[in-house]
Amino acid sequence: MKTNFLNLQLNSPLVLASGILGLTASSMKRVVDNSCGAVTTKSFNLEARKGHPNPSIVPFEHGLLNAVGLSNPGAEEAIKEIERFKQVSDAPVFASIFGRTIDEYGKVAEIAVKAKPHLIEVNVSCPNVRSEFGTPFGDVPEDTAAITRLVKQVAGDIPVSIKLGPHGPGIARMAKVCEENGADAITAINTVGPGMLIDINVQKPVLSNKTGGVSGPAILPIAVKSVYEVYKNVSIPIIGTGGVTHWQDAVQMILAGASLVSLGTAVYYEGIDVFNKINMGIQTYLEKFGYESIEDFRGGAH
Amino acid sequence: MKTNFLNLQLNSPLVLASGILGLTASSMKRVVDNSCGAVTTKSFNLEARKGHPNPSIVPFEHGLLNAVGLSNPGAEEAIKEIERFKQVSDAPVFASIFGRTIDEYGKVAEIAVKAKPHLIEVNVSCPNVRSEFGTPFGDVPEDTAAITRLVKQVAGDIPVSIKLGPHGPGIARMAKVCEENGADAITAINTVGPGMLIDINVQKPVLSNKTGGVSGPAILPIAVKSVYEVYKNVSIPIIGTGGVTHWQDAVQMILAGASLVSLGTAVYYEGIDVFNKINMGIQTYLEKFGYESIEDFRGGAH
Amino acid sequence: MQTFPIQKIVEHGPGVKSFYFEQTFEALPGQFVNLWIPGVDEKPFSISCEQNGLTEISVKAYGPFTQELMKKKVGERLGLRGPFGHGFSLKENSLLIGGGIGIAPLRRLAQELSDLGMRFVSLLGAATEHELIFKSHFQEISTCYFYTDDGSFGEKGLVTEHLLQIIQDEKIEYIYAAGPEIMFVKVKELIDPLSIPYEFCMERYMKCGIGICGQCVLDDSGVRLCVEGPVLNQDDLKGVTELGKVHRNATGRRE
Amino acid sequence: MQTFPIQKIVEHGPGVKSFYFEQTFEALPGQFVNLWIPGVDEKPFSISCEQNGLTEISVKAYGPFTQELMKKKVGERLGLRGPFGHGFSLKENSLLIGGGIGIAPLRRLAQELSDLGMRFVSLLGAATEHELIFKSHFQEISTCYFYTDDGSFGEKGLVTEHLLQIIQDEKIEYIYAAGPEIMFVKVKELIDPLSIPYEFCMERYMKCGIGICGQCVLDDSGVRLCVEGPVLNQDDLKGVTELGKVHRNATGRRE
Ligand SMILES: Cc1cc2nc3c(=O)[nH]c(=O)nc-3n(C[C@H](O)[C@H](O)[C@H](O)COP(=O)(O)OP(=O)(O)OC[C@H]3O[C@@H](n4cnc5c(N)ncnc54)[C@H](O)[C@@H]3O)c2cc1C
Ligand SMILES: Cc1cc2nc3c(=O)[nH]c(=O)nc-3n(C[C@H](O)[C@H](O)[C@H](O)COP(=O)(O)OP(=O)(O)OC[C@H]3O[C@@H](n4cnc5c(N)ncnc54)[C@H](O)[C@@H]3O)c2cc1C
Ligand SMILES: Cc1cc2nc3c(=O)[nH]c(=O)nc-3n(C[C@H](O)[C@H](O)[C@H](O)COP(=O)(O)O)c2cc1C
Ligand SMILES: Cc1cc2nc3c(=O)[nH]c(=O)nc-3n(C[C@H](O)[C@H](O)[C@H](O)COP(=O)(O)O)c2cc1C
Ligand code: FES
Ligand code: FES
Repeated sequence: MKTNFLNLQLNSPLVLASGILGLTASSMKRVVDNSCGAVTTKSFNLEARKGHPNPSIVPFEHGLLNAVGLSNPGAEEAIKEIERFKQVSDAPVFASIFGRTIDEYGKVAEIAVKAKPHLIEVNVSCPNVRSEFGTPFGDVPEDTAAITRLVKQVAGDIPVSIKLGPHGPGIARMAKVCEENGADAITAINTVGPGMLIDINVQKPVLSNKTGGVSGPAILPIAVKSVYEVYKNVSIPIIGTGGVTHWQDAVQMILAGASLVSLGTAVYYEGIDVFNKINMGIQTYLEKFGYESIEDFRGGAH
Repeated sequence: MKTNFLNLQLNSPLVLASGILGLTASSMKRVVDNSCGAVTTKSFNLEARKGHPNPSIVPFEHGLLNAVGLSNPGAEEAIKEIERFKQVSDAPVFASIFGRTIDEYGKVAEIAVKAKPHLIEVNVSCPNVRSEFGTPFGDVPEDTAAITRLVKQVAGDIPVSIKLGPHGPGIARMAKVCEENGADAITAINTVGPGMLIDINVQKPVLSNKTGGVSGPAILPIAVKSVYEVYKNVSIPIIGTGGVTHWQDAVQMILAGASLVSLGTAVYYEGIDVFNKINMGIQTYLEKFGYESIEDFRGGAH
Repeated sequence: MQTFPIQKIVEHGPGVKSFYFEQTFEALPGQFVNLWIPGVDEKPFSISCEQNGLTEISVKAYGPFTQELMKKKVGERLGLRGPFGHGFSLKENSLLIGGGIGIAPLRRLAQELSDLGMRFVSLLGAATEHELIFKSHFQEISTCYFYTDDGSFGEKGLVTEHLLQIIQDEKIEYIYAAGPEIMFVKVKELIDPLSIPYEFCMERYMKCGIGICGQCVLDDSGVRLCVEGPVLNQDDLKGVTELGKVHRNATGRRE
Repeated sequence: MQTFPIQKIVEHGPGVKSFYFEQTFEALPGQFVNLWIPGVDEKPFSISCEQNGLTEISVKAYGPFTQELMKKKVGERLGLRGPFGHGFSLKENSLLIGGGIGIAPLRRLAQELSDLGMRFVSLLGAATEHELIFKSHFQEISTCYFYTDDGSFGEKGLVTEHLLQIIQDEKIEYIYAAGPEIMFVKVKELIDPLSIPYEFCMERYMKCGIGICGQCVLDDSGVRLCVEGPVLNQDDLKGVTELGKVHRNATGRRE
């Protein structure tokens, strides 16, 4: 299912979301071999980070709770994986970056650019590092504007997508701020919450970080709503993310206005094969309605 | 399971959440007959409101999406039901009030006081009426402060709980604002999101209001985390609400710091009998650990 | 919420139609579904028949929603949630009293009683002939008494006219009724002294259909019509003080 | 996450203990669980035995986590998630090569092979006698060769010392190994020319245990050790370029 996105050609509208199997070229390659259209790296910043101790990812009945804490090997290591990936695959790779300060976003982008990723995704919305960095930058319009401008400046002709969360002063408003400051796309959404689960026998929070972002089926309605509102408010394309597990969920995202749909937690529920399954489901949907491509129904719920 | 809360005596720490079966004395009575400790009325304001057209409440796999739109018969009618209820039951009844303006909160509270409810719960956090009223008052510290002071002034010796949502500038911070302005308790949380679900065949949002608040099992981690953070930040008691379906969930809430636990969507999943079931589960837990009352483990996860 | 294309539409007469959908669940007689017209509203409707793999719903044009429904064509999709509620019990030697569109749930009941070989008698009334929907169907499987307001079919008058006589003549041991609330009040007045057990299939304004909004709760019993109803028996009705009186509108206010 | 009280603790010698929990799942030989010490951390451990309704885990004190574990008492609760991963296949005439705490997963394998009446030979090595855990158990059910670094039990030296000889003498047709990575490298070097099929039970730093974080993925195969492993066979290992070399630490950096 060929899909165009900005200046890119993808073999499927499905993308591997940041933080899922995106640490190494070899695992990203494996996902592409399973019909994923493009891959996003785990978010990286300047220096290596160990992240939070385990348990850092725990399933509950309706999704996952995670507080990985943005562990990553640092930008210089991360771009080596991007370069390796580009040697073994033609699929677009999106570099996900973050910084602990606004300036750091610029510095990390500078390093990322060296590997010539097909898109830079700017994570301003991770809820797990709130306590360390204060409010996520993505909740503050001025910070998000500044980061967008800074990364765009460094990125040259590499397109930039800003990854927003459903919290803060309203995702539609924040998306507009990004668009006005030069963003080429919006990724919506990051994890929701944060949340906490307590073990009633040991009477302690289960995550070592106590709180963590909620992903998976539980958050699908919030993601669909976010994409819908962003689509109404901006004209740049959207990478819809959050709770997509079955092909019907992906279709909802596209009807809400997503140009690409990215999957994270679904890999846990359905295995790496989930990309194949969802592609096939979307294909059936196209045939049933006589559509030629997903563009024929994108935003159709408005 | 006798429980003390503020100056009240309850037969169970379980409360019927606002908006669930709280429209009439007869249905609130029925819930109390099923071992619920106290009941909260549907939120009411000055004038009768029809709310949004149907579908206004739709189940999805992991909870409910609702945009009832705060339909209510108006304060004067609503207090008649409170009065009727007090004639037929000894269980405490909490009057849930809201207003379209800050002033209206005061006026509605004046009417509510006439029925002498055992507590006034101030709903500043309904996400479903955002588009009509702008940002929920509960997201704006100054507004929440003003509403708290106003209602407290009118309420006399009736205790006042402010019902907060997980959004906005941080529930722990908002809870502090409420405490500083005289609130006697915090109810946490209201529905989450809002969210949206799209029917992929008719290609339209399912809720007539398009978006609606998410409740039920999907939001339990967010509710537990909210109660936990509020407990850390204030010393007034908390009515924990959100996603509690099984007794283990209620125990999590109490370990996080809740003094009472209120149930809404669980009535859909488990029937009205859910209050009995959860009471029994908590009782077993008390026995297993040799606790005399829930006070022995309240906040135990901190 | 699932949506289904309309498979077939039958017009019984001006403003009365049946809509057929692929049957995806089995409903007990008296159970209802919530029917969603996308972009318009969602309202409860009794299932009037399950046959040949189709679920049938029968509707009388009344206000804005049902008028919108009348415009729908075969192939258009409607949302269908359910089946909801608690249906009729199944008793021998019963009398089915239907008024107007209240005949719809009784048809499903008649179908079931007949399939089980249980004897029943039908007493059906409506404003005019074409609103006596399914009359030939009832005639095929039971003794029938018909009434119309305008005398266009059967006797002119109300179903309650000779009710006591019919009960006696037909040796009726159980009564089912569905129709306007005023009919229930009259029927109840007449039969309460006989101590024949009965069940009414009632209607109230509904929001959720799943027992949580409280919109359909009956004073003073606390019965949720969408869960414990819509069919209530004489015992359920003992606690109901609002029969034929004011009940709650969309705001929850009595009117 | 579920937590379970420790039912029993057996000390094999200084710094090596087995912990027993009520058995709530059935694991295949080679599968592992994530063990959570509340407030500390969570790490992967092989299941060393399932018997008498108990699940056994055997641990060697190494770093902060395992040292903390050594302090735990019967009755204290630990979190247990799993079983995770893909276990050993079960083959006749096999050789089980275990190094140090790597003996743990082999014990579960030996149990299974023995229950199925399949012949196998055990070749176990460790630093010193008490780290040759379960040696009497292995002796009861198989021919055994033991090695220790200090010569305190069995021969002094490494398990690879007379490997080729043992394979020949015992007519070995399949090889299982679990132990330090350096042992795999040596074993592989020795047996690759023989083209005897083999399976290694490997270890990598793990975060999620459920195949999504990417932490345990092996270069260049893309194999996730927590899902497709921890047991890999000679074909799986063909694509693995990092055996015995640098691999990823908690940050994901190679070291
Ligand atoms: C359990 C149940 C089964 C029903 N079965 C049928 C059926 O088989 N066929 C049929 O034609 N009608 C049935 N109805 C009535 C139907 O739901 C509609 O109320 C009716 O068709 C009129 O709707 P309207 O919007 O066109 O008219 P309106 O003018 O909007 O409403 C007319 C009256 O219908 C009632 N009503 C309106 N909205 C609702 C609502 N959401 N829930 C319940 N009552 C409402 C009100 O009392 C109102 O005064 C049933 C109702 C219930 C509760
Ligand atoms: C599938 C699998 C099965 C295992 N089975 C056993 C067993 O049966 N018995 C046993 O004693 N040990 C087993 N281990 C190793 C165990 O998980 C611990 O790594 C080890 O016990 C040392 O932990 P530590 O924190 O005490 O020491 P540390 O000093 O913290 O770590 C020592 C080394 O262990 C590795 N390590 C640390 N954390 C992790 C982690 N989260 N995941 C994987 N490796 C890590 C690192 O390479 C590190 O250098 C197994 C590991 C894996 C992956
Ligand atoms: C274990 C895990 C790690 C994640 N790490 C990152 C990250 O590093 N950067 C980022 O932008 N999002 C990260 N996310 C968020 C996902 O990219 C995605 O936005 C979110 O999980 C919602 O999608 P899902 O429901 O399909 O998982 C992570 C999510 C999970 C579950
Ligand atoms: C149908 C419905 C209607 C609700 N109406 C109100 C309301 O009027 N006022 C209010 O404060 N909360 C209202 N709520 C929120 C609940 O009181 C509760 O805070 C929320 O649903 C989370 O709890 P739960 O998961 O147990 O349902 C409503 C929730 C639902 C599902
Ligand atoms: S319609 Fe909501 S309780 Fe019956
Ligand atoms: S430990 Fe996360 S993928 Fe294996």
